[in-house]
Parts: sequence; structure tokens; C-alpha cells
Amino acid sequence: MDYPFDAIVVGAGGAGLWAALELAREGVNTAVLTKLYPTRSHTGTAQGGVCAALGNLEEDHWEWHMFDTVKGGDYLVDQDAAEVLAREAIETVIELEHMGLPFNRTPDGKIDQRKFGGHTSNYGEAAVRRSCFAADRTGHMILQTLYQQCIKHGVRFFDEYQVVDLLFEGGEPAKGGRAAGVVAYRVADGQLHTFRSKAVLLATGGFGRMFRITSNAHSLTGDGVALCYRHGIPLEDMEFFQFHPTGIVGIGILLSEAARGEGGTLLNDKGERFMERYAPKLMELAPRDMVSRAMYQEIRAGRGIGGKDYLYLDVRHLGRKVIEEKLPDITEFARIYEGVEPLTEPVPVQPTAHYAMGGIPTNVSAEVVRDEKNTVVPGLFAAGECACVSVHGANRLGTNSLVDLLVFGRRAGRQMARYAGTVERPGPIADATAPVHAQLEAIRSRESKGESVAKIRHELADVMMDNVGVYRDGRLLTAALAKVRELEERNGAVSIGDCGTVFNTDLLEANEMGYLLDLAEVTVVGALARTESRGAHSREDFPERNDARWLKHTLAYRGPKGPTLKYKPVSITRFEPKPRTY
Amino acid sequence: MALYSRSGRPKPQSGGFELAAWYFMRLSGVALFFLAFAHFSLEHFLFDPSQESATWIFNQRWNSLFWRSFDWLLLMMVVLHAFLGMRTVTMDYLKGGKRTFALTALYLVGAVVFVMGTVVVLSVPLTMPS
Amino acid sequence: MNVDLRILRYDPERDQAPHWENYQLTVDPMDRVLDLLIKVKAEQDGSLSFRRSCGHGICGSDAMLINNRNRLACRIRVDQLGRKISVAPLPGLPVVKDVVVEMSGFFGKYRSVKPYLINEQPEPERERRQSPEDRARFDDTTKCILCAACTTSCPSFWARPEYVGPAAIVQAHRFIFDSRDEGAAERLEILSDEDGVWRCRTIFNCVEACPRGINITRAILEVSSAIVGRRG
Amino acid sequence: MLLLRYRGSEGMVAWAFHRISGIAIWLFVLLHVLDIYLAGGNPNVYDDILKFYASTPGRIMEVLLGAALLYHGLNGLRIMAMDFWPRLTAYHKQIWYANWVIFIGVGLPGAFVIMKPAFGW
Ligand SMILES: Cc1cc2nc3c(=O)[nH]c(=O)nc-3n(C[C@H](O)[C@H](O)[C@H](O)COP(=O)(O)OP(=O)(O)OC[C@H]3O[C@@H](n4cnc5c(N)ncnc54)[C@H](O)[C@@H]3O)c2cc1C
Ligand code: HEM
Ligand code: SF4
Ligand code: F3S
Ligand code: FES
Repeated sequence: MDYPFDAIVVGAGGAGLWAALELAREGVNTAVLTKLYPTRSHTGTAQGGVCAALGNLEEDHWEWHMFDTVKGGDYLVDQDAAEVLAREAIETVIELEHMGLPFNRTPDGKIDQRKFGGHTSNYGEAAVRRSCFAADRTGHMILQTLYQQCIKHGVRFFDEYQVVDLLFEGGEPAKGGRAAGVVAYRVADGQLHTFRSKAVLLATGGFGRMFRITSNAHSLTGDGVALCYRHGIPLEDMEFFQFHPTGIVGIGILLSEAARGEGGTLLNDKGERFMERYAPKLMELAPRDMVSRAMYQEIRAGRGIGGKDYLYLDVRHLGRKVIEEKLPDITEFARIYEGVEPLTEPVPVQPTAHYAMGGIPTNVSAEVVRDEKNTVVPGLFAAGECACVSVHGANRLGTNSLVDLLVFGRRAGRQMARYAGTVERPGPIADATAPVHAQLEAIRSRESKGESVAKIRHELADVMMDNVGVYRDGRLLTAALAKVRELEERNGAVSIGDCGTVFNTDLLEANEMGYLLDLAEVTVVGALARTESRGAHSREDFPERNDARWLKHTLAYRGPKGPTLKYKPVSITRFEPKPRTY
Repeated sequence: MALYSRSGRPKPQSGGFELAAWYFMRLSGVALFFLAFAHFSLEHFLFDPSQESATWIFNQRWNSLFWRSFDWLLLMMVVLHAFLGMRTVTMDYLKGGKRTFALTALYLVGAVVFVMGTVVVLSVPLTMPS
Repeated sequence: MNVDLRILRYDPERDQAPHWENYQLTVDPMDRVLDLLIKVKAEQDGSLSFRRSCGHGICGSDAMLINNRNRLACRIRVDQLGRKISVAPLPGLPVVKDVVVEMSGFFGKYRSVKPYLINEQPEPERERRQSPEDRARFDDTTKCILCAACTTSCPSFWARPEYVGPAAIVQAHRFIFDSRDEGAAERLEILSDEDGVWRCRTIFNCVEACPRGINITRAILEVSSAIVGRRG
Repeated sequence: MLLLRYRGSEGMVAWAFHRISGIAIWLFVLLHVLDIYLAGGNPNVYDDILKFYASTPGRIMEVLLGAALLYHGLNGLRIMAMDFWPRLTAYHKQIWYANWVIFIGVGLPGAFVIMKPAFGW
């Protein structure tokens, strides 16, 4: 089938849904394609909250929020974007309330707010209550609310249509081509369809599945990011991957920072609140990269629980009321997945791969840019975790991802509507599905003698976790690069156990494996090149931040022999880089 | 596949009736709780089938306007309650033609039982020589 | 520990009818059924299809019939089930393949109850005010993840697939009892239809199945009470 | 058959019994109206029927009928209580068990009284 539309949104997480909603409100003929049912998107798992300087409980200003974002990101943040983020956070949160989002309330009926890591008053003085929340289900409520509004506005959804290729008109983007649509694989019957469109938004989320211990969904395989990369668009700052301090041991399911925001503490084997040695002011509410590193150091010093590789998160002193009313879900998780009762026992935790700061480079209108000069790819947009605006720099602050979805999802929708009004719809493209068809058939037709995808996936997850995790060094990264390349080689010959057309997840997983490998390679290459420590990227062989050489964004282009790196400057408007202490 | 999609259906069809039926099941349920247990206790605990006979019924039980009305009310409630209940059961397990047939049969039987019961209650003369 | 896993397999391209397949696995008692399915797919039969995403009970992808009860595969551990585990698709929905079922009917019903805030008043500058008590009124039903475990566990739904089902009523409840919403009358009208709330026979399978611990039956009865109160 | 395969809990059993008992009572009512109708027309036949009711099989049937009626009635009250006070749903199992206590408490002596003559007491 060939479907003509004026706008296409790939991905129905928070970013995609808000963009779709804006487009629907503007009357643009829009389709949302998603490989999952919209309500299954990963945005639904976000627990803690969404920050906006509403000042409902204490004095707060968007400038403070902007400062925290910049400092939290270790000054690699583009400050023009951070300003947009902090300012528009306020109106988007209010708009969400108007759409019906059931925020928790203060006694006088306003949106309730709580503390969150790295969010401070008066430029770093003390923790501030900025995170707006709905129990520990904020992401769930955002996803539901936006989906509800999309239904109300009659947005057209193509559920379980997996986008497998991007279409361009007038050549590849590097040659000045414009976005012309996508090719999608219908999971239910294996048919390929082309969707032609003036504007295409990628909102496909993150790719934490390249790590062994991750809070990310099985479906987060970086599809949109990898497809851009394969079409010659560079990827920005991919070496920055956030590890969240409190994942469930072994499987990585997240216990939200909200637990610490409400007053939960981290303890080592001796029962010490070790964070007082690493961040005396903010303690457990220091930014995530710092807390994760502190945890690793404790573990290395043999102060992990029982000498093992995990520590304790303790919420017992918060009392039953706070735990059950404000942290119900994470209490459940501890019970189900660890068999631990948080009311009476401390919960074992360990850092878990959580969030990709890097991704598809965009400007503040969510338009994808393709080089150091920020040249726009006409008609191609990106928003959400897959994009890199960059508001998170080297390390994202808690809650800022949801803000990012709202602010830039909305901006993407508005900009797409404007753009769609100015251009003609691309014509049908001859053999649009041929390249992916060949690619998928190649996997499908391979005899079942080769290795399984699962094997490659496990090996990749192991090497990324062990060598490209919280702490890195040149030796580990070099070894990782060799391993990733070996896996890419082997992945070219994997075989699958399902040759059918109906709901063939084996085929799709094999295809997704290719995306993860591409992105892993870019991550390792970027990390190897960046000989400094900044935010989430911590090189033991280069422990200091080096602004003179490295205050710049990495851009990784796909080349015949792997990624080639270029760099672009960071936009600095208000806050000059300073050492980062909390 | 949109086998049972209700989306886009503008107006519900028989809301009023379903609500009334639901309500009536509850009202008649309360009534039956008293009526049926009173009836059952009367026949089995106050008296016993071995002491009862047709003449006993005509001379004792039904020789009072109260007991006649009582039994008739019980009958009315049972018939309506049970037939609404059986309607639900039928609609749950039968489809298409079978459902129509069963429902029609059910209503017919209901009407017949109602009439038969009423006839008995009314046709027996009130005062018979003892 | 060793477990016997039985899966009701069906591939419309190969099989006439669904059939059981047995798999022997060595697993950790803390593993979840989803881990078992992933293991079978990785090690024994790649053609096994199932939906999954978040892996921790939030996205609602992997509701299925496990040991004859609807649950999320990622939320139920082996040690809660024992050595014999059976897995089948959700009852009452058309099967696409293996444990994957056709969900469009389910979502169609969801859409039919107008699951969105209806309030045509001009929007205030700041947030609308809502007291914590008013907010608490509908908290339970905001938790729904649309996994369909409830609707497909309901004998009333099996008997009459037209029944709008507990999940859709839960979604309607979330708005009917939201003090900011003005669409209650429309929704009650829709739900007082013959396939609406009256089909609920207070069987409680839905409550038992709900992975979010929602007291669904209470929500349904609150909705029917609201209908009765409005008309009666 | 799904109804038999699905592992419901108390609520599902309560419902199944309610439905079965409802249908059973209905069948009996049909019979009962018929016999009383006959009584109106032909008292002798009715006396024969009454003899059946007084016989041992007749008494067993009456006990079963009483049990069905008692269960159905008690459970009907349980349903209605929840209908009108939805927060009682949190205790639906407890109410059901309470119903069984009443059922046994009232039903056993009742059955004894009905069956007594059959044993010639
Ligand atoms: C456990 C957890 C807790 C978190 N908590 C917080 C928090 O408290 N606060 C905060 O700010 N952030 C939080 N985050 C981060 C934040 O939730 C995510 O970064 C954010 O939700 C990403 O949203 P998104 O819209 O970009 O993508 P997602 O919500 O991940 O959605 C991706 C969408 O893309 C679709 N898709 C993907 N590939 C394809 C394809 N090939 N074809 C078609 N469709 C495709 C998927 O179906 C899906 O609909 C948390 C993250 C995790 C993992
Ligand atoms: C003793 C007092 C009685 C009470 C309190 C009572 C109560 C109820 C209630 C509340 C329902 C509705 C159940 C629901 O909607 O889920 C019901 C259903 C029903 N009742 Fe009764 N009832 C009583 C006596 C009877 C009698 C005497 C009969 C038969 C003659 C009967 C037959 C039925 C039937 C067939 C149903 C439908 C069952 C179903 O839908 O599953 N009831 N009853
Ligand atoms: S109410 Fe519970 S069981 Fe039903 S769809 Fe929602 S979360 Fe799933
Ligand atoms: S199982 Fe069904 S009958 Fe009602 S209580 Fe739940 S919806
Ligand atoms: S995988 Fe998300 S609910 Fe189980």
C-alpha cells in the first residue's frame, strides 16, 4: 500500500503524541506509526515527575531551572535550548493539567511538587520542590492523557507498524534531499507499506537495550536514530549514556529517584550514608552521574553489601503513609522483583543503564540538522529521547526528559504544521520498499545454521555493560570496539527460527539487532575519542573535565570503515562553565 | 476483525429497559427474600406436606384474602424475577435464531404460568364449607 | 530449578488449530514467566511470538492466560507458580499467532466511552484547582494500563463479546468522577446501554486479574449507581 | 469450556452457584404452579402430588430446593448490598463466607426438620 499524508509521526511516546496532537489541532492530515500500541510506549514507565518552575510550594524561577539543567549537563548543554526548555516547561505542564492529567494536589488544590536530583533554588543553594507528579506514575499519566487527547482529536493511528526505512526526495539528506516519508512493516502480516508525507517526525525513544542491566524496555532499540545514521545524518554526543543509581539488582528495573526525593537514603555495607563524602550539600539528590560513580567507588572499595556489587536504598524511616501514597509502584517492584519489603527492609540497588543523552541532532524547532553548521534536513524532525537538541548535555537531570518530550514534542508538531503548509507532497517513489525488502529477505532466507540473534544480543549487552559503563578507560574501550565490530560481522550471518509473515518477532528482533550494533559502535568510538571526563562520560585515564579541548559536541558520521567524528561548538548564552560541585 | 467494535455507535438502544430490568431484579429480590422464605417456612416448618391436602389448602390456607394475596404477590414476583433472570441467561448463551426462539418460548411459558397461577388463585371460591 | 512449560501454540500459516507444546527449562525461581518465554524463543524455538515491552508490569503488553488465570507474564514469578506452568492467549479474543491476540476490538470499546477529559469552559491562566479529596475520588482508576486482562477474564464478556467490558468502564469511571470533567452525562448514557454496565454480574474475575490492583467491580458499581441515581 | 478451565476465585464460584440455583428454582416453580393448577381442577390428583412431597424422595427434593433458595437469596442480598454500597466490594469474599455460615446455621436445622418424618421421628 501507498498512503499519502501531510505529516507522519513515528513513535507514540510522549514526544510523538504531543506532536500529533498539535498537528491534529492545526488540521494537518497526520498519521502516527508505532511499533507498539501507543499506550505501551516507554514514556509510561517514567515515575518521578516532570519539573517546571511553577513555584507552587516555594519560590522558583525558570532561570534557576535553566541553570540547574546547564550545570547538571556539565556545561555541554546548548543554553539557547535549555532556556526554551525551562521557560516552556511551565506552560506545557499547565496545558497538561488542562488536558486532564491528574496531578497530585496541594491542600489548596494546586499541582503538588517535590524535590528531585540536581534541581535547586537560587543557582545551587538548596534542593527545591520543582517536580510535578502524579504519585509515581507521572509518565503513565502523561502517556495516557496525550493518547486520550489524540483520540479526542481524531488522530489516525497505525498500531504495530514498525518503520524500517526513511524515504527522501532529491537525494540523500547529505546531498540536500528532503524527507519524503517512511517504509513501515506491518507486524500483523509482514507487509511493507510506504507512507508518503511532507513532514516526518522521529520520536522513537532510546536504545538502552545495548546494555545488560537497563531500565529500558525490550522495544528500545534506537530504530529512528539508527535509520538516520544509515542515511548519512550524523549522531550527536552518543558517548553520553546515563546510568541511574537505583536499579533493581541484576535486571535493572528502575526504582525512581522519587524515593530519594521523598527522603530515601543510600547505605553501604557499614550502614553509612556514603553520599556525604561525595556531595555534602545535596547528598543523595546530587545528579545521577555523581551518585552512580559514588556507588561504584563504594563497591570497588569493598563496601558493597556483603562485599558484592550492590548497595542499599533505605526508605524505612519515611513511614508507611509516605511509602504507600507517594511511592506505591516502586514499593511493588521491590516486593515482586526482589522479594524485599521496603517498609521493613532496605532495598538492594545497583546502577542501571537508563537514558541516552545523545541522538539525532536537532535545532530548537526540532528540525533535524545534518552538519557542524546546523544545516536543516527539510521535512525531517526529531523529538524526545531519540533527539539531541541538546538540553541534557553530558548528563540529564531527573524529570528533564519528560519536560523535553513535552516542550520539544509540542514544538515539533507546530513547526511541522507550519512547514507542511509551505511545500507540496512528495510524489510516489519508485521501488521505495526494495532496499528494506531485500534486507529483510536476506535475514529471513538464511538457513537456520547460523548463530541466534539472542547470542549476539547477550554478548553485546555484556561488553557494553562491562567496558562502556559508568567508568571507562582507553583499554576497555579499545577492547569493546573490537568486540562490537566482531559482533557486527557475526550478525551478518545470524539465522532466525521463524520464516513466516504473521507476527514474526524473530525477524524484527534480528533487524533491530543491527540498529543496536550500529549505535553501540558509535557510542564506543565517541567515548574512545573523548579524552576527558564530563558528566556521564567518566574516563579513569582522563579523570578531569577539559573545557579547552572538549567543550564541544561530537558528531559521528557513518563511513565505510565505521564512524568518522567531527565536532561542533556548544551554545553558551548565560552561564559560563564552572567546576561542578554539589 | 472489528467484530465487536462499538466505537462510533452514536446512541444506545435500549438503555431504559436494561436499567428498569436491573432495578426490578433488585426490588423483586428483596421482596422475594421475605415472600419466598415465608412461603417455604409455612409449607415445611409450620406445617408439613404430610398434613396437607387439597382440601386443607382450600379450607385453611386460601380461606383468607391475606394469604391469597400473599401467594399471588409471590407468584407475580417469582414469575417476573425468574423470567428476567432467565432472559439474561438465555441472552448470554444463545445466539441468533436460537436466541429468538428460546426467548419467545420463555415469554410464552412466563405468560402461561402467570395466567395459570392467577386462575387458580381467583377461581377457588373464598368461603367453602369447612 | 526445572520447570515444565506448556504453551498453546498457533501459527495460522501452518496449523489448523491451536495445540499445546511442551518445553523443559532450567530456571531461577525468581525468574518471571516473561523470562521463560524469552528463553524458549532464544534457545528452543525462535518462531514463538508474544508481545512484550517494559518488562515490569507498566506497559500492559504481555497479559496472557498463565496457569488458567489472566496475568502479566512479566509480573508473575516461577516460585509463585510451581514446576508446571501453562501459557495460553487471553481468552475470548481472536488469536493472531501463539499468545498474540487481536486487540482492535478491545481498543474500539475503550474509545467508545469517550476516554478523555470533556470540559468546554475557557481554560484558566494557571492550573484548574482540585482538592486532594476530589483527586483521590478517582485515583484507583487512573492506574489502568489497558492490558485487557480484566475484560478477557470476565465470563459475561466470554458469553457476550459485545459487552463493553470492565476495562472500558474503568476508563469511563476515571473521568466520570473527575471533578474537572463535564462529560459524565454522555458517558453514563453510553454505559447504560444493553451492552454497558448491566452486563456485569459481579463475578470479580476482573479484580482478581488486574495487575494494577484496581478494584474494578467497585468502579463498575459506582458507575451503575450513578446511572440509577440520575434516572431513578 | 472456558468456564470450567478459567481459575476464578470466590466471586466466580458465587456467581456460578447463583446462576445454577436461579435456574433450578425456576424449574421447580414451573412444576409447582402446574401442580397447584391441577389442585384447582382436580383435588384428588393434587393429593397424590402432596403424597409425593411427603415421601422421602420428595423431602430430599424439598431440601435441595430450600438449599438453592437459601443460597440464591443470601447471595442475592450480597450482590444487592454491593450494588448499593460499592465500597463493600472490598469485602466480597468475607460476605460470601458469612453467607455460608448463615447457610449452614439455618440450613442444617431446616433440613433436619424437613427430613425428620422420613426417618419416622
Ligand atoms: C524506568 C524509567 C523511568 C523514567 N522516569 C523518568 C522521570 O521520572 N522523569 C523523566 O523526565 N524521565 C524519565 N525517564 C525517561 C523518559 O521516560 C524517556 O526518556 C521518555 O519517555 C522517552 O519518550 P519518547 O517519546 O522519546 O519515546 P518512548 O516513550 O520510548 O516511545 C517510543 C515510541 O516509538 C515507537 N517506535 C520505536 N521504534 C519504532 C519504529 N521502528 N517504528 C515505529 N515506531 C517505533 C514505539 O512504539 C513508541 O511508541 C524514565 C525512563 C525510564 C526507562
Ligand atoms: C429469595 C430471594 C431472592 C433474591 C434475594 C434474589 C436475588 C437475585 C438477584 C439480585 C439477581 C440478579 C443477579 C445479578 O444481576 O447478577 C437474581 C438473579 C436471578 N434470580 Fe433471583 N432472587 C431470589 C429468588 C429467586 C427465585 C425464587 C428465582 C426463581 C424462581 C430466582 C431466579 C433467578 C434467576 C434465574 C436469576 C438470573 C441469574 C443470572 O443472571 O445469573 N431468584 N436473583
Ligand atoms: S483495569 Fe486492570 S486489568 Fe483491566 S485493562 Fe486496566 S490494568 Fe488491565
Ligand atoms: S469479571 Fe465481569 S461480571 Fe463484572 S465484576 Fe468483573 S466485569
Ligand atoms: S512487558 Fe510491559 S507489562 Fe509486561
